[in-house]
Amino acid sequence: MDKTKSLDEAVLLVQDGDTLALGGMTIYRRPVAFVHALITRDNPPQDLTLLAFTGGFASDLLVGAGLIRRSRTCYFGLETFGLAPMFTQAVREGRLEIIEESEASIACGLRATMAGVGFMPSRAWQGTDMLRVRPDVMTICDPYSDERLTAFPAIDCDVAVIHVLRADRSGNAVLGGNPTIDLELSMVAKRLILTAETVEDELPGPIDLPGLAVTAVVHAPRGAWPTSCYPAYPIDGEAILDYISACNAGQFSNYLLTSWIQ
Amino acid sequence: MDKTKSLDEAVLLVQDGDTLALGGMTIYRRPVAFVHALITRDNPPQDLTLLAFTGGFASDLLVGAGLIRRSRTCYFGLETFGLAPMFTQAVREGRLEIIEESEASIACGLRATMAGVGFMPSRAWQGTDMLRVRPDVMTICDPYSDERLTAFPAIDCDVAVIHVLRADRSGNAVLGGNPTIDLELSMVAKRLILTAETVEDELPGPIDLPGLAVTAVVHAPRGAWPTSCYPAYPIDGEAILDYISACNAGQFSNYLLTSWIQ
Amino acid sequence: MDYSIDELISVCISRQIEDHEVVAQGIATPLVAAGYLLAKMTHAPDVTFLSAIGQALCRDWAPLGVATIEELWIGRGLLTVSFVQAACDLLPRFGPKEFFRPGQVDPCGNFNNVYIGGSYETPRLRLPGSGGIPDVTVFEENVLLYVPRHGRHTFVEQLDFKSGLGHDTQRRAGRGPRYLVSDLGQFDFEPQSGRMRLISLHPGVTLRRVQAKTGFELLVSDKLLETVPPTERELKLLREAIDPLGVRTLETLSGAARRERLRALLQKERLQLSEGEFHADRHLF
Amino acid sequence: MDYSIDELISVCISRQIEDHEVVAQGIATPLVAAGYLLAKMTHAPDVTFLSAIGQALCRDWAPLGVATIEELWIGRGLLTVSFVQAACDLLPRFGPKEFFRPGQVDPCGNFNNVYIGGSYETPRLRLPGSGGIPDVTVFEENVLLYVPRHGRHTFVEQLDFKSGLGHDTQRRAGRGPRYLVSDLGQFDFEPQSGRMRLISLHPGVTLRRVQAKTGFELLVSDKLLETVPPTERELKLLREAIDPLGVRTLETLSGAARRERLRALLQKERLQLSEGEFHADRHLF
Repeated sequence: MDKTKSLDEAVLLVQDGDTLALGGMTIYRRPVAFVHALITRDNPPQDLTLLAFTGGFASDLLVGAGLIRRSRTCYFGLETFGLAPMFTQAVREGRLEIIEESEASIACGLRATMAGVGFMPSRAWQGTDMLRVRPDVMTICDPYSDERLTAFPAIDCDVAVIHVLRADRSGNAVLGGNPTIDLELSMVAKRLILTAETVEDELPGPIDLPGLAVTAVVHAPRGAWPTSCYPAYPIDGEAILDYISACNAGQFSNYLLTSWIQ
Repeated sequence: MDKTKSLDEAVLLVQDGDTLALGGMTIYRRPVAFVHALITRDNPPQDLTLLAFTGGFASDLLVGAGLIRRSRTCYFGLETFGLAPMFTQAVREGRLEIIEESEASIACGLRATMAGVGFMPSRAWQGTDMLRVRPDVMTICDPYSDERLTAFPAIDCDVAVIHVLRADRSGNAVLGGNPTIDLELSMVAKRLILTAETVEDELPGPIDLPGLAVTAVVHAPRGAWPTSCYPAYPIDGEAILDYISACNAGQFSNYLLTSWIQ
Repeated sequence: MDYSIDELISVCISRQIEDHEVVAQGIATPLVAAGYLLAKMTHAPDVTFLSAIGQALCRDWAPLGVATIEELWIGRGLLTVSFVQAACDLLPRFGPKEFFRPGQVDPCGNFNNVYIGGSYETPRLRLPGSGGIPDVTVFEENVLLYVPRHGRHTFVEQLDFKSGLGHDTQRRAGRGPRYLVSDLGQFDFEPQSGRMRLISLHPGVTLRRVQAKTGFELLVSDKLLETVPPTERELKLLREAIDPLGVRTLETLSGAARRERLRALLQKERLQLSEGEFHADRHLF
Repeated sequence: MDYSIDELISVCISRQIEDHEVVAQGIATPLVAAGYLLAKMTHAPDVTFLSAIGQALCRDWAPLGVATIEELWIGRGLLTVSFVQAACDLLPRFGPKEFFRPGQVDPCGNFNNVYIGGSYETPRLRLPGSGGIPDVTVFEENVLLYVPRHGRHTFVEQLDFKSGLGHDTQRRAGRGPRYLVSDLGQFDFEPQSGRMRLISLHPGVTLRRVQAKTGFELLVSDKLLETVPPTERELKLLREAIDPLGVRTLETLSGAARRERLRALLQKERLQLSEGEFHADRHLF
């Protein structure tokens, strides 16, 4: 089944109020071209919940552009390049609601959704302040040991966008590196969009993501820039530093308009 | 670290009362050479609990030799070759206790053990008779939906034996095919024994099982015979049929003594 | 063109498959494998297999084998997973269509693969066990059944053990079996009562014979049909491409007869192996 | 031989690693990566890395990079897993040794990577977040800390948020941090009270200075030592084999100074890339 679509068609799959998940990690294999097209489309979607293992460059663009109402990630920053400027500013100004997550809460939440149950139990968080800022996360009693456990709730996802190294027309894909949580995201998302460095007729196995649940495949060469797409290209560190400088100078909007040259 | 041992040394790692897990599946990549050496060692271990995703040829040998007190598998048979003769007879005669399992109960139980929690929740079994014969398996209430869920208890394992295609001296291994539950077994077992078609100094990645938790690596060429070791050799179907004929004729003990020729 | 009952069952199975579906296949079910492959080669080219053997999502396939059964799946997987991942994540998520072969089935499509007769502790006959049946039948929408040897020992008023959930009052999600094919006919389950209903007799089979071989009262459809026989193309594909050895015939036999057939198949398979027929695309060897 | 503070910290980290251990490394922690690699090249050749970047168990390694940081891990993995598997299965099972860099740390080794100042809803400074810290510190035995810039803003009497569990009355498994290294000295946690205790001053650092830069009362070991400086071999390995670019220096800088250093490193790295130095064993390119 040919699922290829243009970037302009694919960005219309994101709707107001959606939980939008981004694949990849921080500054590796992020769907940046998609995010840029989403921000610059006519009537960009509003009131989104961002879901990502880690928030990074692409997530910071979405926050800066005002599309995100709340964010659920276990880390949001630019790794060695420092804090994510628009995220940091939005939180300081109380303009971004954070659903505090950790690796375990995201991992357990995705497994719960896949299994079709409401939660997965874990030892994580007990004794920390995490439960205080997540009153919706319940503590349960292990019926075998009477131990208190954290019951991480299932995580829903309306639309996930994952940038991949290679895809075929039916949506089978090879990631290239950093599996992160992309397979699991691909399995819980109601709509699933792949952007890919190359699109082939049919990939031979083994692949990393099955095409079964894929809604759209978009050919987007250098679609992760300035984040990396291993092994096709490394991080464009200068571009990320330029972005930080622009934001620090209050020029986020200008950056989007004028600096988007690869 | 060189973890290689002889088969005779390795079988001493199984002790009376242990839960003994066998890797592979039914008639694929079973540690048959190990099982044969275990049965024929001086003072073979007694009162074992057998743990396997599926019981098959190797498990049937253990039951026939009287080493197994109770069995926990989601299937016990010889697939296309029919029922497992010694298992079927032992159950009919009330000589084997069965801890009834399914794919989900084993899978959830292993995940619970890895996570260090007492259980994993699942929709499985609700409405069937499985819970009736497993009164130890508790039903809990999902704190988010109030739905009744099955709380599959964590599964412990004293010693696991996994036959692999290739291993290195530190215990990194390539399975060859049928991952089944071998990675998870390797992570929950207190002692972990690999038997391997070939043992090399150091395997390059990627591998299927990390050597970290491995206790012993045993060089056992054709160690899965008459089950298969893909792609090195297929099932020896005639040998399995000969085994069934011997058992049907009441000649299990003779089979072990006289027919063990490859 | 003449055909055998195994071929008719595989053809019926094939006709229940729709294109683009995910279909799961258990162990020791060659009639199902043959049916799925036939569907793929005819009306459902984009079907994806979730294989118990090899634990993979597969698009490609090889002819059926006995000693070499792993060839059908291993090395052809798009995505290979552990059985833990399959049971916890993939099966619940993809809810594949799957054909099960019950040891016993009751009027409402509950079924049993655990034991028959006696007590649970000392059964007359212990069956291999339930595999993933009590896991997936409680939520799946696409459970189907097949019975290669229709008889009163299989179709019973009261199960000895309910390991597969049918159209049952205890059900909270999914639905009971949609369909059953035996060597005598095809069945669905009447929506109101959830009871098994004969919808099609295989050619040459009488209603009386089906009822006599069924241990409970059978509903019969107002529009009782005759099963459409296999086409020449279907038979040719089954015999020449999908299962030249004839592995599918094993499920219609039992005991000594089955073991005799197995020995013959193994010999034939070994001959083909030595002639390299099975090795042609086994790049891993 | 002269050395810089980043080198001393990496050497201290290296000396905390024992052979055959599994060590985990978070993101943006080059001092830790350099320390682990130094341990592997000296006294701990059989150490196994569990890498956040690449999500793999690794035995091999590459020199540190900035734009090419993935080279350190990807393609070198023995076993690559999803982060879901890592968080749910591998980390709890293997309980690796791990060095964390706290945003704030209290006298008992509880720590904070979530926010500093203001309120949770409108913090003065939002930090990136807790990663896996509140998951593993509640059960791990081998938590260690490092602070590249020792100051009263980091060592505080009272945390704004407790995301990492220390020697805390709420603890039910595992143990609080065993060790902390900063740019001023080395510390352990006194067994009875669980409070941070200075055990070693780095060469040239006074006790008075450490206390002045610590926002709570510090225990001091009866046997206060001076940190053994890096050996010539350790420095040579760090500078020539492990981190010729000098990525490890980034953690000792902040703000504009750090970004300046980053630009310089990126230029140098690009030069090396174009000269093929980094490509030598990149078979995937």
